[in-house]
Amino acid sequence: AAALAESRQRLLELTEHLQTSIDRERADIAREIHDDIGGALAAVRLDLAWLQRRLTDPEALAHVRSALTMAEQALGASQRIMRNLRPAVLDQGLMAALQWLTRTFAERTGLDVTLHGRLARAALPPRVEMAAYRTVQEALTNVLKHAQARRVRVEVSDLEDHLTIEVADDGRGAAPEALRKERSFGLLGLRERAQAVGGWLDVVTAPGEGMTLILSVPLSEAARRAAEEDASL
Amino acid sequence: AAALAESRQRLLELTEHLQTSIDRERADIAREIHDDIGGALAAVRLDLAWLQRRLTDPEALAHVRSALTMAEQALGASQRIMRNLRPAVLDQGLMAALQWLTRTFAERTGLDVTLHGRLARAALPPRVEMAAYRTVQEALTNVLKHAQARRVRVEVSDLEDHLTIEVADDGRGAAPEALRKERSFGLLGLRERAQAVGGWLDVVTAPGEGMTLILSVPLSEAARRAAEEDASL
Amino acid sequence: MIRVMLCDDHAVVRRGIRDTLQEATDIRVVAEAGSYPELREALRRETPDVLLLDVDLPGRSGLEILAVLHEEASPVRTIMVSMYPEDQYAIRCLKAGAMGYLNKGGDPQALVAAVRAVAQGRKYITPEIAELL
Ligand SMILES: Nc1ncnc2c1ncn2[C@@H]1O[C@H](COP(=O)(O)OP(=O)(O)OP(=O)(O)O)[C@@H](O)[C@H]1O
Ligand SMILES: Nc1ncnc2c1ncn2[C@@H]1O[C@H](COP(=O)(O)OP(=O)(O)OP(=O)(O)O)[C@@H](O)[C@H]1O
Ligand SMILES: [K+]
Ligand SMILES: [Mg+2]
Ligand SMILES: [Mg+2]
Ligand SMILES: [Mg+2]
Repeated sequence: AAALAESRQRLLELTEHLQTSIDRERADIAREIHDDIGGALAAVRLDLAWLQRRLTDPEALAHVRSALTMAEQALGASQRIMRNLRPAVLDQGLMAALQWLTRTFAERTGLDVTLHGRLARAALPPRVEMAAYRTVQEALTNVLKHAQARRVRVEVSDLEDHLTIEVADDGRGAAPEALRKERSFGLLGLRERAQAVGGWLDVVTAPGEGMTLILSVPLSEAARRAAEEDASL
Repeated sequence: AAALAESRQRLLELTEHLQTSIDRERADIAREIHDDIGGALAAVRLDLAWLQRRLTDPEALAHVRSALTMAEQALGASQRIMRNLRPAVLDQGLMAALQWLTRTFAERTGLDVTLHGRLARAALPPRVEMAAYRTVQEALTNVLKHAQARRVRVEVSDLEDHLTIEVADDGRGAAPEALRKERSFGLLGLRERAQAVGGWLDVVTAPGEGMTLILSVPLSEAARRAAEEDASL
Repeated sequence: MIRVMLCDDHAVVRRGIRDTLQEATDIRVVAEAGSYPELREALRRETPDVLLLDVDLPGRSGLEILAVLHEEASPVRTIMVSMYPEDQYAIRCLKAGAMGYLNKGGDPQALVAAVRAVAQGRKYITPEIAELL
């Protein structure tokens, strides 16, 4: 059993490592695209715009226009890829990122998604912000895939030294067995992510009762220690 | 203990899932860059080259030249990012990919790297190819980081219904404790990857004796079943 | 006059290549295709001297098409064109019977030089590929 526990512990670390390296790799690729492709494309576009104003020969102008269209298409594609890679909005803080996430999700799906609450602190640790963002993202994906819901309510707070994020839908809910499906990794991944930042995830649901995910992360050292003691009881 | 074993099993599945999704995500991004950025950039470049031949106004030509330089830089960056994301060369089969990997590694590092053996089968399952490719990649990275070796020998075979890949260096080797370092995930990740395709990884090393990694993967259904029975003894 | 056929799924790239080649007085682009079926159709109508063939096409890939043409003993001489740099695909393409390999990130004037060399029955080997060989 000791060997089993150790093996489990090593796997837990590996999972955390993989999750962090996915995030880091995404951020790296996004930065490379931004700096090396985006920057160069912006310059190309400016030169082409200059040429478009200057030239008069219709044939030359046609080539400038076509190059301009393609440069814009490449720029659009790089922005899209970057956006998918790393919520650049996270640079503006968690709240802005969640506003963007819920708004675009609502537009895309037609669901009624509302965001409530506020963050009193100026900034949270980046890993905590990432965990919170990914939790809401997976929760919304699950609502779309499984819930047949009409409304989703996202609530955020950082009072009492804890970050709390609730995502509640009014859909069909799920039985306990459904949450532990063989090939389902969304909730499991979120649990590991929460643990990796010293927090935890609660799932409240029953058939016909909708589903609520609650992510809690202690923010101060004191709160963190208290949480750890609770967990070891 | 049963709960622990189950928890370990779930984590194992999560690890596998994460590793596969990293690979898939990398391949997806590479494809997007290829299709949506690369093609557009190639078109921009052709139009700019046309303008360069056609125009005579020196000021306009200066803008064309500057745009051309930037377009080339963006193209170079996209190719570099694609290459790091996923070796397109894997499309041509494992052996071609390993040739490319060992050759470019030797060029970059000045180490004497040789590739031996051959694959008798036409094609291997894509997941097995990816596991083999990543094993050689991590082994070479480790040689560079830790081994102080001069030579690396990579040997490939798929005889007797098993894919075997050996990577052996003549460097300083390592003590058993070194292989189980706290924050080291390379070998651990390779073990999980090997398990995920029904195979296993052996590490043979001692201080001063170099290091050899051996990946073995049963290829036929029969070989796979026999390996599983051995493992459960 | 060298008769050239283009096969690339990206229409704007195709147009760029055509414009580049059309400027050479000894070259004429006689047909274009965006996929394998379109290429088949074009080859029924025209017998080009040189085919510029994209490696990445939807459906059947450029390499597969190359193999089919080779098997049919088609007289057309093929130059492969790709987004990927030389080190990943060039040797493979040459071994499979292509007369040349061009990286879309390379110098556009190489298109003209390659078409001329291949039309005369010579392989077109860039310095990057020569180094690999
Ligand atoms: N909002 C929801 N409403 C109803 N059922 C849900 C909801 N979210 C999750 N479930 C149920 O819980 C299961 C587990 O969810 P989880 O996110 O772990 O996996 P998944 O969404 O099935 O797959 P994955 O996230 O790995 O792509 C789902 O398959 C579904 O049955
Ligand atoms: N070829 C080698 N020669 C000598 N020592 C090695 C070699 N490969 C690995 N090691 C030792 O084994 C340890 C574990 O290797 P592993 O690949 O798991 O982790 P890492 O390379 O330290 O970190 P990571 O791969 O996570 O970036 C290394 O830290 C090193 O001490
Ligand atoms: K012409
Ligand atoms: Mg899910
Ligand atoms: Mg390592
Ligand atoms: Mg193409």
